[in-house]
Amino acid sequence: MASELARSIVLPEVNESSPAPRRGSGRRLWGDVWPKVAAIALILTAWQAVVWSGWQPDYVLPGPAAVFGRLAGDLGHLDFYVGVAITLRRALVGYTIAVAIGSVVGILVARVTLLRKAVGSAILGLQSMPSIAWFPLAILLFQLSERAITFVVILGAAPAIAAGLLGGVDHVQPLLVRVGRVMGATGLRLYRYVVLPAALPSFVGGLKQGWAFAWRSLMAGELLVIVNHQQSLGQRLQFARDLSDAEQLLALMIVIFVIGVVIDSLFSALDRSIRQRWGLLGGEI
Amino acid sequence: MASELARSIVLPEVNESSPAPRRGSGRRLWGDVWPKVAAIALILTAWQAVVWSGWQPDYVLPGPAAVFGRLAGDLGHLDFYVGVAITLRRALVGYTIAVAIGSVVGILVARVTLLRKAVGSAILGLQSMPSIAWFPLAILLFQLSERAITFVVILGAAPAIAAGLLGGVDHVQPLLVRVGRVMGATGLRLYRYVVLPAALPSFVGGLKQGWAFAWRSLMAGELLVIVNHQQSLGQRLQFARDLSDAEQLLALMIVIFVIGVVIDSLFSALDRSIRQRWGLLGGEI
Amino acid sequence: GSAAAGSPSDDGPMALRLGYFPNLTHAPALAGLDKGFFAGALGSGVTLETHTFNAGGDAVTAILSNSIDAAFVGPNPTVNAYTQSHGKAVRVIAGATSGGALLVVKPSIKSVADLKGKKIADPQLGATQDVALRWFLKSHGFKADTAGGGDVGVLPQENSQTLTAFKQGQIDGAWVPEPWASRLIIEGGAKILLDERDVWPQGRFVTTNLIVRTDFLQGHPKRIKALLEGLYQAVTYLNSNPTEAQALTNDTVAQITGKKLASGVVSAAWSHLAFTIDPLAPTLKASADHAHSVGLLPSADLKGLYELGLLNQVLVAHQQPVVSGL
Amino acid sequence: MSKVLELSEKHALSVEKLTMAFPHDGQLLLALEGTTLEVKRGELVCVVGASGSGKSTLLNVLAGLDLPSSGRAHVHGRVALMFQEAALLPWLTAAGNVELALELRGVKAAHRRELAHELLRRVHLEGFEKRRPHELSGGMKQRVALARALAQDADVLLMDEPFAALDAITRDLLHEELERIWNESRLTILFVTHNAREAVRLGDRVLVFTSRPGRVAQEVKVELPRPRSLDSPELAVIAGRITDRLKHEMNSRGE
Amino acid sequence: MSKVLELSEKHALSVEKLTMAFPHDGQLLLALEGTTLEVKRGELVCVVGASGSGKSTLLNVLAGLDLPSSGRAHVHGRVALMFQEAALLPWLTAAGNVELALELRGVKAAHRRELAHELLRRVHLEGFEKRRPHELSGGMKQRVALARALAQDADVLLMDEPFAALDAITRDLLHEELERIWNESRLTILFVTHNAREAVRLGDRVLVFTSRPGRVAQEVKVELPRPRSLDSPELAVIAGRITDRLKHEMNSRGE
Ligand SMILES: Nc1ncnc2c1ncn2[C@@H]1O[C@H](COP(=O)(O)OP(=O)(O)OP(=O)(O)O)[C@@H](O)[C@H]1O
Ligand SMILES: Nc1ncnc2c1ncn2[C@@H]1O[C@H](COP(=O)(O)OP(=O)(O)OP(=O)(O)O)[C@@H](O)[C@H]1O
Ligand SMILES: [Mg+2]
Ligand SMILES: [Mg+2]
Repeated sequence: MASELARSIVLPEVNESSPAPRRGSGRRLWGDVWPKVAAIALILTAWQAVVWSGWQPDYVLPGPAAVFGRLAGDLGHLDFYVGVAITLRRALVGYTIAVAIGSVVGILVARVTLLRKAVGSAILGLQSMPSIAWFPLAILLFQLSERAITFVVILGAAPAIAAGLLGGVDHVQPLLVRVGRVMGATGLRLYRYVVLPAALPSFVGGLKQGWAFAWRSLMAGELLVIVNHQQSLGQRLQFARDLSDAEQLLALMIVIFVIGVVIDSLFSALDRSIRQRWGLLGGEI
Repeated sequence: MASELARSIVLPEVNESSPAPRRGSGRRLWGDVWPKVAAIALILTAWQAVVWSGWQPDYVLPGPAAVFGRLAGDLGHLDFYVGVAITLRRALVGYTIAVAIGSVVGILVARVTLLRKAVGSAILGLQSMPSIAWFPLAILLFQLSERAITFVVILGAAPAIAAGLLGGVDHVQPLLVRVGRVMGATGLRLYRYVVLPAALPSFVGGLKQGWAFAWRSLMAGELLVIVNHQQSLGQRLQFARDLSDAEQLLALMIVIFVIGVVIDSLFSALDRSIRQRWGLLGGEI
Repeated sequence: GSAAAGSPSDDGPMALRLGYFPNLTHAPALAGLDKGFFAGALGSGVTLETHTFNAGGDAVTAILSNSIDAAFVGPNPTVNAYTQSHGKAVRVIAGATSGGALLVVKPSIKSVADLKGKKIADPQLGATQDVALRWFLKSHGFKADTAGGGDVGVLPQENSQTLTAFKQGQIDGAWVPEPWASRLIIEGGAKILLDERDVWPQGRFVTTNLIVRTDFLQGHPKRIKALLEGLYQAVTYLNSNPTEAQALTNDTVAQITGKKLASGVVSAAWSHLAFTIDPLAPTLKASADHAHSVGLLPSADLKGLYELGLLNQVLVAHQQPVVSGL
Repeated sequence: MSKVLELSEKHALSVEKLTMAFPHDGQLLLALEGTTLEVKRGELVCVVGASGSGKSTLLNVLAGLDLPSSGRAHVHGRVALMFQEAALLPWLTAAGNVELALELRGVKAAHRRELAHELLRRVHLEGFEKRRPHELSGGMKQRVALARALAQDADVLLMDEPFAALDAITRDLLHEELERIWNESRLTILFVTHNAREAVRLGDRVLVFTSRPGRVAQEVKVELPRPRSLDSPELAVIAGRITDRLKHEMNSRGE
Repeated sequence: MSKVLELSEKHALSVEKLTMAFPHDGQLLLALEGTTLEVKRGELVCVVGASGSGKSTLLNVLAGLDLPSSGRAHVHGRVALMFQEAALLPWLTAAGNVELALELRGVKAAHRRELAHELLRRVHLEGFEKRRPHELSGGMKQRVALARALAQDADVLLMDEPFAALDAITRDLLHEELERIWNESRLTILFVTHNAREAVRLGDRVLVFTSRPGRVAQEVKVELPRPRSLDSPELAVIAGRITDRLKHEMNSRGE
C-alpha cells in the first residue's frame, strides 16, 4: 500500500449505530398522508394566489372555489357517475384486452428471433401513432359501435405493454435463465417459470405506461361514438373545450387526475409487493 | 435420495455440442433485413388483397399503389420536408426539455421520501391527462406560440420519463447500493455513481415511452399554432382527417410509422450497448 | 357605442391579431387577407398577424386569454365566448357568411316523413346544426332525445367521420355545413332533403361572424373601423366575382390544408352560401332560443353582444343600409 | 447410435479436445484448450485448478449452456449443474426454489412440498423453508442450491465449488451426505473445488488442471478406503502432492 | 469526546451487547445476541463461525449499513467492507470498479488509472483490467473486490470470507500480500472466514462464534511468529482446537 495509498490523516470519526425507533401504525399512516395534504394545500394556495393577483379574468382562469363548486355540482348528478362509469368500463375492457394482446405479442417478439427482427422495431412506430389516425380504420372495422372505441384504446395501450415486457425479458439476468435451462425448463416453461417472473418489475412498469396510453386514447376515442346522453368523460372534456368552459374543464381535469392517482396506488401496491418479495425494499437509498 | 427421489428410468440421451457456425457480416446483415422485408411484403399483400376483395370502396380504403403514389407525390415537394423538419424540431426541443425535467423530477421523487409521498402518485395522474386538457393552459401561459406546443409536449413526455427513472431506481439491487455506500458515496454521489447507472436500463425504457408520449402530444399540440405554408405533420394529419382524405391519411401514417421505427432503432442501439456492457447479451433465451 | 373618440394609442404602430378557419364558410376572411383588403385598409402602421384555428373552442380560448384580438367564428363559439365571460370579453362587430347548412339524405328518403326510424348525423351536440336539426324534427312532430333514441336517431359526430359513415351506410343522412353537405352529395351520392335557408325568413341565417375583444374594440376603434372597411371590400369582392372568388378561396384553403377541394364541391357549396356583412343578429338569437327550448343549453341573455356602430359608419360611408343588433 | 449406447454403458461423460475461446479486445482468450477427459458411470471425479483455469467454463459446456469453440463434449443422461454462485431465483422461497426443480422434473404437486422439505432438511436448513434468498446467509444460499441440484435427480451431477462458502463442520456433514447419496444411486459426479484435501476426501480420481488455458495436467487415482477423514495423514499426503503439482503448474505457466 | 479520542488510541472497533433480530413470519430470528468484542488499532482479528451464525450481519452493522436492534457498534476511522459476494458493479470494468473506489476516496484522475492497475497487479489480475465482471471467473471477481477494498485505503478493513473462491496457491499468495499491506500500514482488519487454518494463519486473535444467535464463544490468541505457514504443524494444532470448539458449539446449540 506504501506511499501511493498513504492514508490521508483524518481525525478519528465515531460511527455510532443505535436502535431504529419504532413507530405506531397510526403515526405511520399520518406520515404517509400529510405530505400529500400539504402538496394539495400548496397547489391550491398557489392557484388561488394567481387568481387573486388578477393575472387573468376569472372566466379564463377560475379560482379553486368556483371549480370545486362546479365539481360538487357535477358530483350531485347521477348522470355524472353514469358517465364516469361508462368511461371506466370502456377503459377496463380495452385495457384488459390490451394487456392480453400486449403480453402475447411481447412474449412472441421476445422469444421468436425472426419475429423480433421482423416487427420488433414496429412497436415504437405503433406507439407513436396518434389515436386520431386510427379513427377511420376503427370505423371501417367496427362501424359506429363501442368496439371502435375499444379498438383505439387497444392500439394505444398494447404496444406500451408489449414494450415493457420485451424490455424486461431483454434485461433478465442470464444466470437465472441458465439456472432454468439446467433445471430442464425449455421453451414456454422457461418463460413461465423463469423469464416472466424475472421480467415482472419491468412488465408492471409497462402496464402502468399502458394504462396512461389507454386512458389518453380513450379520451380521444370517446368522441368517435357519441351514443347517448350519458356523457362519458371524454365527451365531457371535449364539450368543455368546445364551450370554452374553463370551470368545467378544470373540474374534469381534477376528476381525471384523481382517477389516475387511484389507479397508480393499485400499481404501486403491486410494485411494492414485488419489491418485498425480491428483497428490494428497506434498503433506503 | 433413496426411494422418494428414485430416478425415473430414461434411455440415455446424448447432448452433443459442436462449434457454433460463424457467418460473414454480409449474410448477417441480410439475416437482419429479410424478416423486415418479408413482414412489409406480407402486410402490403394482405392490404392489397383486402382492397381487391372490394370489401370497401377505394375512397374509404385506398390500395397500396394509390397511397404510395400519394406519398411519392408528397415526397416530391420541398414543403413536405419543411413540414416534417418543423415537426421533428419541435419534437426534439420538447423531448429534450422533457428528458431534463423528467430526470430531475424522477431523481428528486426517488430520493426525497417526503416528495415521493407528496407527489409520487401524481405522476400517473399527470400521464393520463390527455393533451387537449392542457391546451387552454398552454394558450394562457404562452399565447399562440411554439412554446405552447412545447409545453404540451413536455407535459406529455416528462411524466413517462420520470416514471421510468423512478421505477429503475426502485429496482436497483440493494447490494450495489450498499457497495456504493461502503465506498463512501452518499447523497448525490451515490446517485451519480451507483444508482443511476444501475437504473439505466429502466430509464432507457422510460425514454422510449416518453418519446411515444411526446410524439402523440405533439401531433395534437401542432393544431394549437398553425403557421400557413409550413404544414407540420400534426396539421397535415388533422387536415387529412378533416377532409376525409384516406389516401393522405394513410400516407402520413406511413411517414409517422417510419419515423417511429427510425427512432426505435436509435433506442435499440442504446439498449444493446447497455446490455453488452452488462453482459446481458448472447445468452439466447 | 363609445367608439367615437380614439385613444392616443390608437394612432401609433401596432399589431392586430386576427383568427380564422381555413374553410369555405370563412371566405370573407380568406379573400380579405389574400387580396390585401385588410392590409390596405389598416395601413402600414398596423401589422396584421393571423392565426388559423381548427376548432371554435380553441379560437374562443385564444380570444378570452388575450392571445388574439379578433376572430371569425360561428354563432356557437360566439355565444360561448359571450356567456362564459359573463358578457364581458367579446363583441360581434360584423357578419361574414350566411347559409350553407343542409340536410342531405340517402336517395331512398323522399320526404320528411321518411325520416322516421332513420339515423341522422350532425357535427356536435349543441352546435348550430344540431339545434337546427332537433328544432326541425320537433316542429315536424318527431321525437328525438339526446340519447340517440326516439323517432329519429340524432348522432352528433365529427364531419369527416360523417362522410365515411355515410358512404358505408351506417347513417342515413346528415345535417351538416358546407363543404360537407356538397361532399356528401358529390362523393357520397346523397341528395338534399332540406336547405336550412328554407326554414329562415328571407333565407338568411348567420354562419360566420366577426368577433373582437371588448378591450380592443374600446382601445382601437379606428383600427377596427379600418378592419371593417377591409371586410366590406372583401364581401363585395366575393359577391361580384364569384368564379374568381371560388378559385381563390379553394387555393387559399389548399395552401393551409394541403389539399384542394374538388372544384365541383366548391361551386356546389358556393351556391348554398351567401356573403353578407350583416351579422343577422336575430337569427343568432333565434338559434340560441331554439337550443334552450330543445333542452340543450341554458337560456342566454345576449343583449350586449352586438356592437355595430362602427360597421354602420362604414356602411353609411358606402351608402349602404345600416344593420341592427338585438 | 449403437456405438454411443455401448459407450454410455461405461462413460457418463466424455470430453474430447475441447477448446473454448472468449473474444476480448480483438484478441482471443483461451479458457480451455484441447481438454480431454472421461468420467465413468457412477464415478465421482474431482477437478482442482487455479482460479481462472476454465473449470466453470468446462462445466457450463458439459451442461449444454455454452457451445465450445471446437471439440466435443458428450454427457449421457440428464445433467444437473450446481453453479459457483448460488443463483437462487430471488422471487421464490428456499422451498420454492427446490420445488421448482421438482416440478420441472415432473414430480406431482402433492409430493413436491414434502420432498422439498426433506431435501432442505438434508442440507441442514429445516426452519428456513419459507425464507427468500435475500434473507439467507451466504452458506445457506449455497446449501439451498445444493438441495435444488439434488432435487433434479439427474444422472450426472456437475458441482462448481459447492461448499466454498461453508464452515468446516457443515462442510464435513455435507461431504458425508453427498457420499451417501452417491453410494445409494448410480449418480456420476464431477466436482470442482479449489481445495485439494476436499478433492481427495471425495474423489475416486482427482484431475489437476493446468492454469489457463485449462487442460488436465495430472490425474491422481485416490485409492484410500471410504469413508475417508479430512484429517487423515494419508489424505494429507496425497493432497500435498496435488498442491505441489498445482503450484508447479502455476509457476510454469504464470498466473 | 475526549474519552472517545482516548479510546480510539487503543481500539479501532468496539461492539457492545449487539443484538440483531430479523422479523420473519411473525417471529423474530436472532442473528446476533449480546455480542461484545473489541479490536485494537492495527490488530488483525479473525472470526470463525458456523454458516448462518451472524458473521456477515456483524460486519454489515459495523460498516454502518444496517442498524442493530439494540446495542452499540463503534468504528473509529474510515471503514472498508469486502462483501461475501464479489458485488462488482456490472457496468464497470475490473479497473473501473477499482477506479471508482479511488475516485470516491478523492484520488486525482491522473493517478487513478495507474493506481488501479497497480492494485489489480497485486491481486494477480494483470491483463484483466478491461474485462467486465461477467467475463471474469468466480475467483477473479473476488480478487477484484479485494483490490477495490484496498483502494479505499480505509483505517478499518472488514473482510467477509474474501478468499473463499480461491485455489490454495492463489490464496497463499494473497495471504502474504495482505499481511504485507497490513504490516506496512496501521490498518486494522476484521477477517471473517470459515477456514480455521486460514484464521490461525492470519490472525493475532481468532474469535470463535457460537451458532445462531452469534456471540463470541471463545477467543484464541495466536502467538506463533509471522510469517506463518499454512502447513506448519503448530498452526494445525491450534486450528484443530478451534475446529473442535466449533463442532462443540454446533452440537450443543443444534444447527
Ligand atoms: N463470458 C466470458 N467472457 C469472456 N471471458 C470469460 C467468460 N467466462 C469466462 N471467461 C474467462 O475464462 C477464463 C476461465 O474462467 P472460468 O470461470 O472457467 O474459471 P474457473 O476455473 O472457474 O476459475 P475460478 O476458480 O476462479 O472460478 C477466465 O480467464 C475468464 O476470464
Ligand atoms: N435481511 C435478512 N432478513 C432476514 N434474515 C436475515 C437477513 N440477513 C441475515 N439473516 C439471517 O441471519 C442469520 C445470520 O446471517 P449471516 O449472513 O450473518 O450469517 P453468516 O454468519 O454470514 O453465515 P455464512 O457463513 O453462511 O455466510 C441467518 O440465519 C440469516 O437467515
Ligand atoms: Mg469458476
Ligand atoms: Mg456470511
